[in-house]
Amino acid sequence: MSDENYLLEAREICKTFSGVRVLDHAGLTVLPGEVHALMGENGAGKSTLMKIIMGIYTKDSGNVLMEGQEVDFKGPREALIAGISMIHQELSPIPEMTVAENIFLGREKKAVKGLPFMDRKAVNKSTKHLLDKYEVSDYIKPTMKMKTLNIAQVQMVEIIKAVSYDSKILIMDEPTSSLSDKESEVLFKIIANLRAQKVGIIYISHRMAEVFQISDRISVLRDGHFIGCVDTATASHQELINMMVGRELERGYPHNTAEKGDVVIELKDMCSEGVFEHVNLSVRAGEILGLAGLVGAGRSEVMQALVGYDKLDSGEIYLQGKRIEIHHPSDAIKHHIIIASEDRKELGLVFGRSIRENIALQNLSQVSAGSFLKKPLEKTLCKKYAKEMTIKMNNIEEDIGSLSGGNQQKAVLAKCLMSKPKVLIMDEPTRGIDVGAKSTIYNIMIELAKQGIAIIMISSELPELIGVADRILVMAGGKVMGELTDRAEFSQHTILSMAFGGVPNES
Amino acid sequence: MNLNLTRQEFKSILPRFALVAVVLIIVGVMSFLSPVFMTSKNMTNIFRQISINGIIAVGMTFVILLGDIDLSVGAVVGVVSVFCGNLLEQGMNWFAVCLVALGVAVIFGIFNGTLVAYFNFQPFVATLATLTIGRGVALAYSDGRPYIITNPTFKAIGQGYLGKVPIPVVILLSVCVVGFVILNYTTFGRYFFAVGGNKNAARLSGVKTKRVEMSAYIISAICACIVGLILSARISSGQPNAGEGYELDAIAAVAIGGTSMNGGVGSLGGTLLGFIMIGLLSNSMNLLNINSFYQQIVKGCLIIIAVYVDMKSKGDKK
Amino acid sequence: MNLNLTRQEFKSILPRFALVAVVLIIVGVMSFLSPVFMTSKNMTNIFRQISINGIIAVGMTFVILLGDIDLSVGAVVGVVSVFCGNLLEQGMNWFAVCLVALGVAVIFGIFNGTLVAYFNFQPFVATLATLTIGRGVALAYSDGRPYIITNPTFKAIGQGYLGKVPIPVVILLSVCVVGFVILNYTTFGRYFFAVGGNKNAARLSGVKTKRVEMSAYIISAICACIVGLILSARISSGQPNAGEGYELDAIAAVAIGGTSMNGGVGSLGGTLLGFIMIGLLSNSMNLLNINSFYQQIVKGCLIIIAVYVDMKSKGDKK
Amino acid sequence: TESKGSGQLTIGFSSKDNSDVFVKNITDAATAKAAELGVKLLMSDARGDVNTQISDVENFIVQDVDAIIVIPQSVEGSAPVVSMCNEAGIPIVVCNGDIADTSYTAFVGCTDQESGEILGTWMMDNVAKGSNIAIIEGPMGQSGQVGRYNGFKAVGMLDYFNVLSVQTANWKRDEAMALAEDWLTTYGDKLDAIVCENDDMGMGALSACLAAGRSDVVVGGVDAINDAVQAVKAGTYGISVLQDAAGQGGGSVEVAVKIAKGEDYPVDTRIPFVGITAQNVDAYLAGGVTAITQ
Ligand SMILES: Nc1ncnc2c1ncn2[C@@H]1O[C@H](COP(=O)(O)OP(=O)(O)OP(=O)(O)O)[C@@H](O)[C@H]1O
Ligand SMILES: Nc1ncnc2c1ncn2[C@@H]1O[C@H](COP(=O)(O)OP(=O)(O)OP(=O)(O)O)[C@@H](O)[C@H]1O
Ligand SMILES: [Mg+2]
Ligand SMILES: [Mg+2]
Repeated sequence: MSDENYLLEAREICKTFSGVRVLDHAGLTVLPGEVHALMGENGAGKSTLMKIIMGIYTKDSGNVLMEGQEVDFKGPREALIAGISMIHQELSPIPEMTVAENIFLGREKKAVKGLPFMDRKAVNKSTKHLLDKYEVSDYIKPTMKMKTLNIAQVQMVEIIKAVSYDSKILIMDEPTSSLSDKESEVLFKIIANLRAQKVGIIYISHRMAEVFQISDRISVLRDGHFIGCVDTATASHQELINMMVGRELERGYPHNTAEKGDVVIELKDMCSEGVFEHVNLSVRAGEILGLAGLVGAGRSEVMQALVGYDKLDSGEIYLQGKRIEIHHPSDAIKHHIIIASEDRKELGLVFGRSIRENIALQNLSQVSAGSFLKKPLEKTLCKKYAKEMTIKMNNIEEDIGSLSGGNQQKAVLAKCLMSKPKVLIMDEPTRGIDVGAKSTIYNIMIELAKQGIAIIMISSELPELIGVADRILVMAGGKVMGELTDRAEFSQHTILSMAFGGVPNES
Repeated sequence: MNLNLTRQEFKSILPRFALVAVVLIIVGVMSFLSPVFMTSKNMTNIFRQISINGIIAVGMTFVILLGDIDLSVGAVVGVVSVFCGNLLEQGMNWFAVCLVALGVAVIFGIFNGTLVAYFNFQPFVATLATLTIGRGVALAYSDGRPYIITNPTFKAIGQGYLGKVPIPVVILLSVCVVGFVILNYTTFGRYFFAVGGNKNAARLSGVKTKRVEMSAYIISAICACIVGLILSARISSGQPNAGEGYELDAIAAVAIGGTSMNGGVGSLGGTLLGFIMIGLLSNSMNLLNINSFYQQIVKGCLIIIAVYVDMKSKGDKK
Repeated sequence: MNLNLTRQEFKSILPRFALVAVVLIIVGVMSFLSPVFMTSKNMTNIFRQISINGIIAVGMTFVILLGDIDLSVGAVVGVVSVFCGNLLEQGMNWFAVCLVALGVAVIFGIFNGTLVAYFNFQPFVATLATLTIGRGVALAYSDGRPYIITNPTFKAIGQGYLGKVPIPVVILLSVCVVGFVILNYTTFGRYFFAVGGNKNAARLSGVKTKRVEMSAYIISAICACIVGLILSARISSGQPNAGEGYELDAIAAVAIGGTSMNGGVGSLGGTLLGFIMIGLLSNSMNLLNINSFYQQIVKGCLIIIAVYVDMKSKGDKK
Repeated sequence: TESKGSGQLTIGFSSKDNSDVFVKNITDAATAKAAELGVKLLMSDARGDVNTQISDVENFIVQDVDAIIVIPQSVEGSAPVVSMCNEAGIPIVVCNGDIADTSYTAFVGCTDQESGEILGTWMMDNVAKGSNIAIIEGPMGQSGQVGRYNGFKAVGMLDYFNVLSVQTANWKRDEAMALAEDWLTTYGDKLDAIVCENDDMGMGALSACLAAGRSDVVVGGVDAINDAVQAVKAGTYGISVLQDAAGQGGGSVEVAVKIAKGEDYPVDTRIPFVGITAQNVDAYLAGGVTAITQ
């Protein structure tokens, strides 16, 4: 194949962040009409490579070629103009602006050509058109403010925005990490459509099934090196995993063999007006309870209310048979009811502070005498938990924000583990986490279960839920729709039909 | 037309109502307490007095929408004032003087903008430094002494009338209208909300965020310049101390108007209500002959009440 | 002990170096230019003068670490000053007076804290209102007149010595040490960084964010109170205007010291260097007999240079 | 208007800054005099801002008061109020300090330059020729600062002594104190006297000198505030030039009332300054202003 055939080619890209080499002669090629998946462990450098192509970061060396011509974008604006758009891993909506304004930001339609006046009507109309086209106009309106959307809706808007540039090349950095299967299907339809229009797509994801479903070729990065590129048709899961982690991994999901003890936590009749109602559930020691539901089912809200973060209108909480009152997250932590939030950026981590401080934050009582900190102890303990979670870092004093997305997630879990949970609530614990780390997390969950901890796991990835949970509760519209207690009953089909069955028809 | 307001739409109108209500209550109480309050003469006074703070507040709104702050406006007023005074004393044409003043102010705006947008200074620090430098320049240039302004055309900027409306009020209205059109009807204006709301996202969408930030400081400096001209004309002299502390009143007006100091949320309409309220209050208390020490206490309390009422009506959760 | 610094560790020390370097350069140049600069008498002077701004800046650091701001400190100094003056004039015991002053200051702190933490006011607006109210109270209470302070024990707070060290300097050092220990060696201190960095995440991690915010304003008010006592003792009078504009100098010191106005990042060590630099500068220029107008220009420029050097050395990308 | 109809006179008093003790003394005297004469006095306070002062006068004009008294914030900047009053046909009495537009109805006050002259002359009489002195000024451009400095110049004080340094301390005690401390280290024993344009700054400078054990440094100022007079009595403070606040405040109201009633009135009342020194301080403390102006 000659170079000219490539829509995009990145060659020998090197990039160093504060002395650490993140990309080491990495590269990638994309053909027109191809879906090119890019895989690799957390921190392999996938996002960084994409940001270099988009001109968000400057490369230290190497070249980027577009249709055979060398390009060197000084910023995203130039890349957009040249015909490359990107769905970013970190969602970044402008909360106070409307959906339409967000989608057309930077290329607003003018009322009069040449004058800077905006044609709001035209923008809203085009947005309506786009929303219709991508089948989301039922629940997203052009004039809604972004702050009123939930995370999945925001993700859909960002996808639509990137697509609407009509670019020659579209980069998608983990576009499905906040989507449930329903929305993912919409995305896959969009991708099929674009592929027919000869658009080149770079698709980054940690979800193996997805990648096999939609991609043509798969490239793998490891530690900033380009490992290889395989045709999806001929590749196997095992081969890819080997390429990514450089070692054999056990396949499938580990089974929870922990002995089930007494009921540790029981929720009775939990209600919060307009969010969820009459939620009852209980979890036994050593048990992993899965919470299934479509995005927006209110699962996170119940759990956040349980730990005292959100308001709770009524309901009773029993811990080991005793009624407890939780008014503030500190109460939950005192009772060792610990939550690992789904939104690490907003609720999980304090950016700008070190990994150590983040892990220690809710566990300061363990590393202090009275109100005075024992700093050496803090450092040792935090290091221990960071190591247990295999966080890829140079130093525990590093800013948490300099970690890759997946490693940030691991830091959240490290923090929760350190709190010695009796009840551990894991809200989307594997969001944006690579395969290697995923199995680490599953193993940790089982390990914890064996120690007699009750685990509640919320996940939008049904295979994972089915694989790991002992029991599954399905929620929809803020209500518990049903419970599956027998592992034999677990199937995507049953769960989905329960989850859909409960959704009240929104107009 | 559909007259059924959705909850969403209603909420977006309500905030205005709460502030308007506070303003109307003050007006109502005052027209009862003071016979001269509602006279056209007094209204003219109020608006003329408001114009100084109002014009600065309009410029400040642009800066605060970005989540930034401009403390240097008062100093720019002082610099403009001494330059005008000196040049007019030397017999320069009034219009040329205005242009020179504008040039000087824009330099200050660019200075602020460069520090903040290109050198990543924190706005508070950068403009605090500019404030110190600006006041120093005004004092050093004039050697601390005022210049007397006699040019009658120039003086009209502060003391004249257009029909029955004082010229400062005409200028205030023009500035408000221009600001309103820019913010709400131009793409450039929408960028202030975008950059203020999420700078990174705006940049990723191809918005030239640095330029937007730069323009905010230039706009603010231009407004300060206009005030410098009006003020010098009004007091018939170029004073190095002119405009001292004006930044705080302007920021108070913007904040009362519901614009968030974190950027991204706000409106010029709110700012308008904010400075009208402050002006009204001070006029009212003067008419009621309230001791100036107690005036300050009342003013502070009313700021709190107004902001509280406004927040409640918006159901704001910060 | 391991003496090999990692890059990371080096970087965390470097910022200090840059500011320390600026301070050392000023000291070096000055000892060359002025023979009296390095005398112990002058050093005593510098530190005594610094203590006022320094103590307020320490308190302000806590507030700014949360991403908040406290504009009311100057007014609290004024209120404390008139209360002290009046009570001492009435013959109250000096220690009782200090306690009353502390109580009054804490009320102001709680007022700010309540508005910000429990009523979700924007800190700038809340403390601006408190500033206005506080100054009004000081003026109204004293009817605008100073009280003469004659109590010798009380006066010693501002004018006395402990050994060879002026008492204000002793107090400054104590405040710095206490502040440093709180911020760096207590769980309570750690919460300031967490809440300033991400309030929601801190809350979910069990931090009582409202209490932390409340304490910041109380700490700031206590520091302002201490300054009010020192200042009144130093000038032997209770003045309603005392402390006017002190907030800006304190904020400048904190900002020069590298604490981000957005919260979450900063250190008391930086603040210390910040106020030392400002004090050094003003003393130096007085010694060199530089015209006060030019002093302001130089001060503004030096703030910019110091902040720039500090940012560069940190490789900060905002 | 109502006030005119009811026979009670209304007078507007625009003060420049009531948080300044000396100005407050004037306005208090004016309030007292108004009560005594049975006229209604509206008091406004410009808080040190010229623009506010103009607004205040505008507000008085709207209320159609019978006369307006103004303590000008700025010689030039406050000038427009004179023409405003003239246009509105309301008599205007300028109190305390000069104003650039002299078409006012009457003046009751003093010449700032005079206080500078008294202070300068006393210094020349009490400190040896060629001594080293430093001067602490008020905020630049204010009439007090301009006038008093001109007074120093007029009596030749600037040439008589060797002036080491001239700096502003913005009428503030703590700023003056810091300044004096720095001078005492810079100039050491060379420094013989500190001349201050007001007593607040003088008190600051004096504290610095006493703290440094330099009771030999001669310090003097203007205003005769309480602690300054006490310091004169104690012998630590050289001179405090007394400006008769009560005379100005009360006098201006008297004049304004006369004008409003259409009676004869003095167009230009100059209240003299008197230096309070060790010689007359006891008399002053016993008998007040009148005891020493005789
Ligand atoms: N702005 C930055 N400053 C410093 N280091 C960075 C920065 N951005 C990324 N890194 C580092 O570069 C490495 C690669 O990060 P990148 O985000 O590209 O990983 P990724 O492959 O996208 O991982 P994930 O699957 O978790 O998103 C990581 O080790 C990360 O810590
Ligand atoms: N912007 C919004 N305005 C009003 N209600 C909302 C908004 N976003 C979400 N909700 C409601 O909050 C509830 C929960 O939303 P959320 O998406 O967090 O659910 P979830 O089940 O926790 O999903 P996830 O799979 O992301 O954990 C739903 O009832 C939804 O209707
Ligand atoms: Mg990534
Ligand atoms: Mg959720």
